[in-house]
Amino acid sequence: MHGSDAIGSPYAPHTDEERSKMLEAVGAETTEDLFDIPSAVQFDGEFGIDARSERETRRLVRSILGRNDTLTELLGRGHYGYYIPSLVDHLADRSEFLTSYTQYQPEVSQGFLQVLFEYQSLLVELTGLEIANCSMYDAATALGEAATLAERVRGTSGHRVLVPDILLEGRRSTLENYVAGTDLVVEEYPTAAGTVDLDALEETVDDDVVMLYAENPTVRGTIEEGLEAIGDLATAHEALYVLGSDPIALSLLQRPADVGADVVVGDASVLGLPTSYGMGLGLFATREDYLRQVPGRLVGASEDATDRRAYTLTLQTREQHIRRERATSNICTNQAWVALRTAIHAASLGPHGMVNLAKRGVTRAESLAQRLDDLVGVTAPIDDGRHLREFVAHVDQPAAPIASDLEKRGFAVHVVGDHQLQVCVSGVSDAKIDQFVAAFREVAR
Amino acid sequence: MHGSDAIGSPYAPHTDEERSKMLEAVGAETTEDLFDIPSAVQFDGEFGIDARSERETRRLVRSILGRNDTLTELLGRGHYGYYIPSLVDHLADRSEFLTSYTQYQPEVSQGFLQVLFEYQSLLVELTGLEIANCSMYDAATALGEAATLAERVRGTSGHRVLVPDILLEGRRSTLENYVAGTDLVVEEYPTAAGTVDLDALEETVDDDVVMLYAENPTVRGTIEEGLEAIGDLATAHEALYVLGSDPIALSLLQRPADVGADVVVGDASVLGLPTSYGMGLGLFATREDYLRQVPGRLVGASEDATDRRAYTLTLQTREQHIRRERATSNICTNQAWVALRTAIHAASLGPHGMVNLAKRGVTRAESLAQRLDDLVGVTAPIDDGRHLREFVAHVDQPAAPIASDLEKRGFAVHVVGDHQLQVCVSGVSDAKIDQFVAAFREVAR
Amino acid sequence: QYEPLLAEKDLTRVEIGDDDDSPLPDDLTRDSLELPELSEPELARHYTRLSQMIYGIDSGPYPLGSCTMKYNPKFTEDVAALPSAAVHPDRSERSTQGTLELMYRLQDYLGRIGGMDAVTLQPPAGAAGEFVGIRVAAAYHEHNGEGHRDEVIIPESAHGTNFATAALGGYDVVSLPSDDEGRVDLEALEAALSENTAALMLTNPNTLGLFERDITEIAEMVHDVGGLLYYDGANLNALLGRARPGDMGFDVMHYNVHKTFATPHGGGGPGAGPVGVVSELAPFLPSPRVRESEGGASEPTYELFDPDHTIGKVHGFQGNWLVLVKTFAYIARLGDAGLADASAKAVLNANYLASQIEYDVPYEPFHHEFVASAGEQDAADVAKRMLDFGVHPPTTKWPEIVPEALMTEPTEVESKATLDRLAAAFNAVADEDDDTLETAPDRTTARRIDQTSAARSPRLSWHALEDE
Amino acid sequence: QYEPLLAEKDLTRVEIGDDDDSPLPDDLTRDSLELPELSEPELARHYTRLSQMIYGIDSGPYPLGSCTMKYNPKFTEDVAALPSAAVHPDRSERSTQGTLELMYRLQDYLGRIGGMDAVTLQPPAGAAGEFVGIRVAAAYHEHNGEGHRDEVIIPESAHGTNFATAALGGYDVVSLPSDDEGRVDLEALEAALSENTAALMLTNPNTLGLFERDITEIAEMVHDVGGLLYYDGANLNALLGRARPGDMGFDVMHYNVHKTFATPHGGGGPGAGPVGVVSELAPFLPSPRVRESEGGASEPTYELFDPDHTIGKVHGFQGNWLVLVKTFAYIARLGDAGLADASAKAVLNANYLASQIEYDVPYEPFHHEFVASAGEQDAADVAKRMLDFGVHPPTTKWPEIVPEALMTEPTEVESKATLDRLAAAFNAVADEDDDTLETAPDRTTARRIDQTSAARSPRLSWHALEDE
Repeated sequence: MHGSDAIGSPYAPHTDEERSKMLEAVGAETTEDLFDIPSAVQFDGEFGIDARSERETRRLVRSILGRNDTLTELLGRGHYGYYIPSLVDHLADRSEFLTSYTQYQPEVSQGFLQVLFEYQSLLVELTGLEIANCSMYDAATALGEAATLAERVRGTSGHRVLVPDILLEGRRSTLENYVAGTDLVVEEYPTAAGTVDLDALEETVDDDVVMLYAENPTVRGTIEEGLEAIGDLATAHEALYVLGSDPIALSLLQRPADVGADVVVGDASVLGLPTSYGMGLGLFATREDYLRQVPGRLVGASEDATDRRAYTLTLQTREQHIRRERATSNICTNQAWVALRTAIHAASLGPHGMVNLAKRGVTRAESLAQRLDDLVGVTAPIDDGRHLREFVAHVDQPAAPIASDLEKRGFAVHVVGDHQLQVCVSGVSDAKIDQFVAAFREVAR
Repeated sequence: MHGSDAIGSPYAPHTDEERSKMLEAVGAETTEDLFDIPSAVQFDGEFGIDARSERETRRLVRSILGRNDTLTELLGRGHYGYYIPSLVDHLADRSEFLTSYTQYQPEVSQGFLQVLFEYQSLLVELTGLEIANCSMYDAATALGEAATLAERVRGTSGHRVLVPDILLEGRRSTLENYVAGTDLVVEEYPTAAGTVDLDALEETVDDDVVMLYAENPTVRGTIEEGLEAIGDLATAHEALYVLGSDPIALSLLQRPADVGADVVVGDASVLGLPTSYGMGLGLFATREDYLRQVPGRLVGASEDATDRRAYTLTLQTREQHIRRERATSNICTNQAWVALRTAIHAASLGPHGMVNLAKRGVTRAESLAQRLDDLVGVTAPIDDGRHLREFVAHVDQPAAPIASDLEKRGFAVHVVGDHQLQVCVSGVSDAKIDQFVAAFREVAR
Repeated sequence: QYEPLLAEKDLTRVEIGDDDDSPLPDDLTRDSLELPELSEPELARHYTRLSQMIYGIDSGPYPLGSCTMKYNPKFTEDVAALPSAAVHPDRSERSTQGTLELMYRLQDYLGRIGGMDAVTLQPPAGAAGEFVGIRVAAAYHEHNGEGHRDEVIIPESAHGTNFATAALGGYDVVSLPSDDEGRVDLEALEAALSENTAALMLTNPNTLGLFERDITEIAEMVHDVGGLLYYDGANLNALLGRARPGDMGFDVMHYNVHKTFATPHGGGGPGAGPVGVVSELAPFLPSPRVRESEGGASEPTYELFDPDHTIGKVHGFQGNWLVLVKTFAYIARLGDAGLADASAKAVLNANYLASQIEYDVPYEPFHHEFVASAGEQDAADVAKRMLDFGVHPPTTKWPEIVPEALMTEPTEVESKATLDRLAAAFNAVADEDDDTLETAPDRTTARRIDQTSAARSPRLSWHALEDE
Repeated sequence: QYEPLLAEKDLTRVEIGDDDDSPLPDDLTRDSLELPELSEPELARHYTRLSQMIYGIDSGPYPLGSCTMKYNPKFTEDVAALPSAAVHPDRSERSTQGTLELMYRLQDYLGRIGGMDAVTLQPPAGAAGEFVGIRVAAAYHEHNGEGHRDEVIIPESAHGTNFATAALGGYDVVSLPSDDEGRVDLEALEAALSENTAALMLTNPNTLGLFERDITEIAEMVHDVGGLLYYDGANLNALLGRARPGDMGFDVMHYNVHKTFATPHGGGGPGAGPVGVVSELAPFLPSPRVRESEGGASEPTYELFDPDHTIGKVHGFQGNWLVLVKTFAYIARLGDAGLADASAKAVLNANYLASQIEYDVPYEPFHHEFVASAGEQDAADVAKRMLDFGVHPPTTKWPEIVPEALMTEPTEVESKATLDRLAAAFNAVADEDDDTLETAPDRTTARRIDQTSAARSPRLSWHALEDE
């Protein structure tokens, strides 16, 4: 008997009769007899978790999550809410994609392997680098892995990992944890007006630097203008030049390979995922030189016994299940299904759609900045240069109460300083932008 | 170029280059040259329908439908809102099911044919009749088809089709349309206290009756106690005995074959569909005797060239695409996908689940009736006998304003008389029932 | 791979009676119920495997002539699944303004597209739409004291539903032969028309894909004898934005939304068959329809109403509502430009495909579909063999005016590459011998299925199989 | 059937520069972007076909040892897809009470299930959970002035992630041999333990499915030298409701939600690897965690806080939130009784399956999984051949303690009928000769794939294929 009346797991199919037959086959009287647990460590308490019907469970989760306010999020800073075509959900939710395991048996996993191969190809095109893995957890962990790669390829000759002073705290802290087991030290270099302060950077870079990290756009939405100069500095000191970006930015902005980047990291799920409380997809691409040192899974093309093209996980000797403590990373389960979503989203945009989405990210952000700048008590953007998606605004009034007032009117923005708010346009409709400007006018003066 | 910027259908893949090549191949300069439409009837106006992006279209529909109030529906009378397991949506939405055509090429349609075969088997088990077709549009049209079947199998010897006086107007009117092209006449027989008035029925039945229709449960939720007697009357006068019911009722109530029914009609989508503004699934089952006269599609078992079991549409010579004006019905497109949903829902309930759902329909309806009866100014149920799912209550105050007041409190009920309301429990949670009783207490006194 | 029937996996009998917890006396209940009882994982696998044994529109080209199997945009499923779409039909108009507004707007869209004055959304399928058309015609004639009209004229090449519907409506069918060019023979029409003519049912372009060039004259002839002209909307995908039935003189038409407006066919249904009419016929449409309420609310409100001389209902409630939501979404997405482009590319695709295949196409100029002839080959066998090439075959053996007909409609959603692949399949089969064709398919999961024995000794349920 | 790469269907180059409508000067932009440009119908077909070339849990049994591939309840997708679940992590606590409450409740659930005092949900996968455990251990020792501890002890049969994680954390790995019965060798443990021991990482039941009967003694030994005991949660599905790591003396553990709590594995991820600790270690957990706010609101409110000596973050935000929603829903659905029943049936299924196969199972009594030996056959070939029987094979060649290991975990979701089918596949392969095995599979769409040449000359993108 199944369904909501059953006592036990609703997903275990055994009838009483079947259970009896199975017990008989194994020579046990009860399932309890099959457990070999010393009585001292047996648990005879209760968790105190009630079982619920499917309907009640759905109602419970809906009711809990219903406590989240419905807000228009003008939020970015590393996590974005672009519109996702319906196609993405419908295809990614096909259970063959959703419920399969890592492709250790490629003969029955060709479909997913091909998706991951295509995802890798997308990143190769976007970055201009020859190798992309088929996912890390998120931008922060990809950055951490880049540092351990830097340590491996540079050996023991240096210790310093340089990151911008405006780096997101989550990325900085994750990076610190990743290098905690090494001799590396994370240090900040200064930025000015939201982008790299080249002179200051030049002063601090020396041969002890094994990795130099920059982002484009920066966390403040500014487009970095000195990418090539930064790369030259890294090269001059044989430091690994690691660039942080994402697929939409990469569709329009300078190609990392063209400015000398050795590694590109970032969050690829700006395509494919809605805002998911920070859940992401770690992008990781690098030069062919580091092929045997890359962390994470790689899918390669091969042939099957009939000489037809086939795909397979490859270079697995880098990985933990084979190389154990000498693996290039401890990553096992990654974000493959998110990579699928990103690949489908990118494919449905196509190159024109991706470039246009990025262009609109520039024009819409700059247009909103202009409109806010026109308001009494607001200066926007406060950083020089060009912006993608988001920008920081100065407000004459204290920022936190303004953000709070905006929230009451249905809009969420970032507070990034006592008098600084950050605002992001991605995924926000023009009509909502109009309403936001009207609300801002009311609260900012 | 595709996507939201494209002018034209977003679902037509042609690039300009491809279009040119194709035009060249057919020897035309433009696609317009391919149209052979006399200028007199060419349309050179505009529909005035704006194209929208997918996102805007979704927003538009959401905004329009957002004007529907969110109400707890204690509504039934032929259309019900049972909880549908998540499994049903996930499986039925698989695009192979959703997007395939009628199974005219069975070799590449085995999966759907098997589903329909299993659906037919479900109905055979529920009704006890040997044949069930794989769907009509809804209960009303199935009733209409039953009348034309009656005409065919009885020949020209009779004209009267007898239906209960409490028959739903939509069913009655649809039936009238179905028999409009025949010599049949639809007449009412009286009911008393919500069920068939056997004496009155006996008085009106004669040899001119070709079909006698009864429902179990009736539209007022009452369980018919005289099914066998009605059947005997029909048999005595060689009239086709047609019974209206549904899969949940049939799981518990008397089996139609056991009371002499010749045909069972009804709405099978009480399993599988949420309330869908009346969208349904016409159930149609009958005796083997009428095999060659059945309307609608039938799936049969057969073998393929390797002697393995295979399924196919069968007895198609009854159908319009072959028999044309001598077909047993004009139905072509039916409700196959809804039948799939019903089959999955029934399978996930299993026989225990189905029987229990029906039992709960009895106990919960009777319990709610009792609780309402306890209120000042309310008598419930007003019909004698037992009830399934729903019942009629008498209210001392005028019914319409009470219903209106309930609606303001978030509950929808039927007004079925100046002082009569009908209330249905299916799909309504216990917690909501409690709230409903509380609201009713306030408005009824 | 063979997937057992549910009943072959499990059958569990539940006994029902006074002795258990039944809330009813046992003379009101059945004795038992025997059905499969399986867990959710087992069911998920069953239906997943079955789905994998089905060719759908996402599997490849589906060029069934007159069926317009086009891609079903995924997003339309999302809007139909909105909780706000799930309403009971007996709710008050006040609490269902969203549903009423969507229906009102869809009525309006369809009226514009077809050039019709009034539209009902109630018919749950195309054939039901035809039935409404025939019933409206009957009511109209009756209302005018012309109840004697008892004939409906239908071209031989018309869809089978036309004949069956006219018969269901109680009419005698007068069958009309085609002329040499595959169109309505005006002389034969003249001969068929009389004071007993209730209506002429016409598909335009017809099932050969040909536009009835004499449509204005045909309309005049029908109207001159007091008949009505019915437009079968099955082939409307050829004409969007280029010609409208209303402008051609048609009085009543149905729309096949799963064809023209891309709602999924669901392996057989549900569809929807809205009917449009000229203003003279509007009073006869089914009840209820939707209109804007009078009175000056800031936002328009909507209400149901019964047309003055309504024929009543042809569906218990309001038809296939969820399908109508998808229809609205499709039209709102494409707009004027998208709809016109769909037709243009549907016609281009048919012409291109025809130019690439070796089979003869005797009638032209066709539009969205063409009918090739398999010549010496058996068209049904050709279809079976095409399955082996991984594509879905065309409709076969109909219309009969073309010997061994291969009625082919690629629709606008196929790319040139897909059409080339489809043409290659046609041409590969064209070169094969009868032996190969007769035993085809041999690369599909199920091989050629014996349909004759299925009909000779029908086994229509798992109960029927038990006896074997 | 072969499905071409997207790039083989189309590649379109978009030029970017001052001359077009670019809003940026061209020294800030790339020159061009070349990617496939295909229509929605073409993409729907591409990914639908690819999906059909994948064996998923809805295709059949998936008995990968240590992977706990159980059925993923469909409804958990629905709750994760609720619009109210889609929130930005930088929103105010006030506006995200729903998210915080769900996280708080899930922390609580997991704590009860594991017998742990505090839980973090941040680690985005099991290996990340291990990393948190190692980092917490390091921080704890450092805090206690014992930063010199530089060794982590790991049994030879442990999961590869244990070794890799310890190394990533900067530890030297001390590998521990098994005793004759397949469990921790206490003498060897004694020898390995020292004042340099930071932690012992243990899986229980271990990868042979055996419960470490001496767990209490092991815990004492580790604690006696000042080390911590880490529980690898990969095999927790064996013990739900019967034993808890916290009660066994473990100080820190991770949960694999895609194993124990049925969240879908997604072809490789995302998972989530929450970490539970005893109260002593709670101050070192990653920031932020969720707690109930103080103050007497009628409804409890929740807030984020940083543990006093937090190690900081191991994920840019809060981990794989949507996976956590599914985890919560699964646990709330099953409750105490369901969870305990899942373990009971998982163990029953493993024992039953082992009893039905011809391969030898050297170590017992096992619980949710067993490791059979392919004997003279090559275990990897056995796996390939099993594919031909339509089932997924077990994990192979690991743990190495069993020659030619077939590490098999059927989970609780398989019915007896499915286990019988799986056993039949094992037994059919057991009888086959090496020639058959070496060339298998031959009934799958792709035949045996050459993995050596893939690694020798890696081609990792369609760009790499272009040069061929």
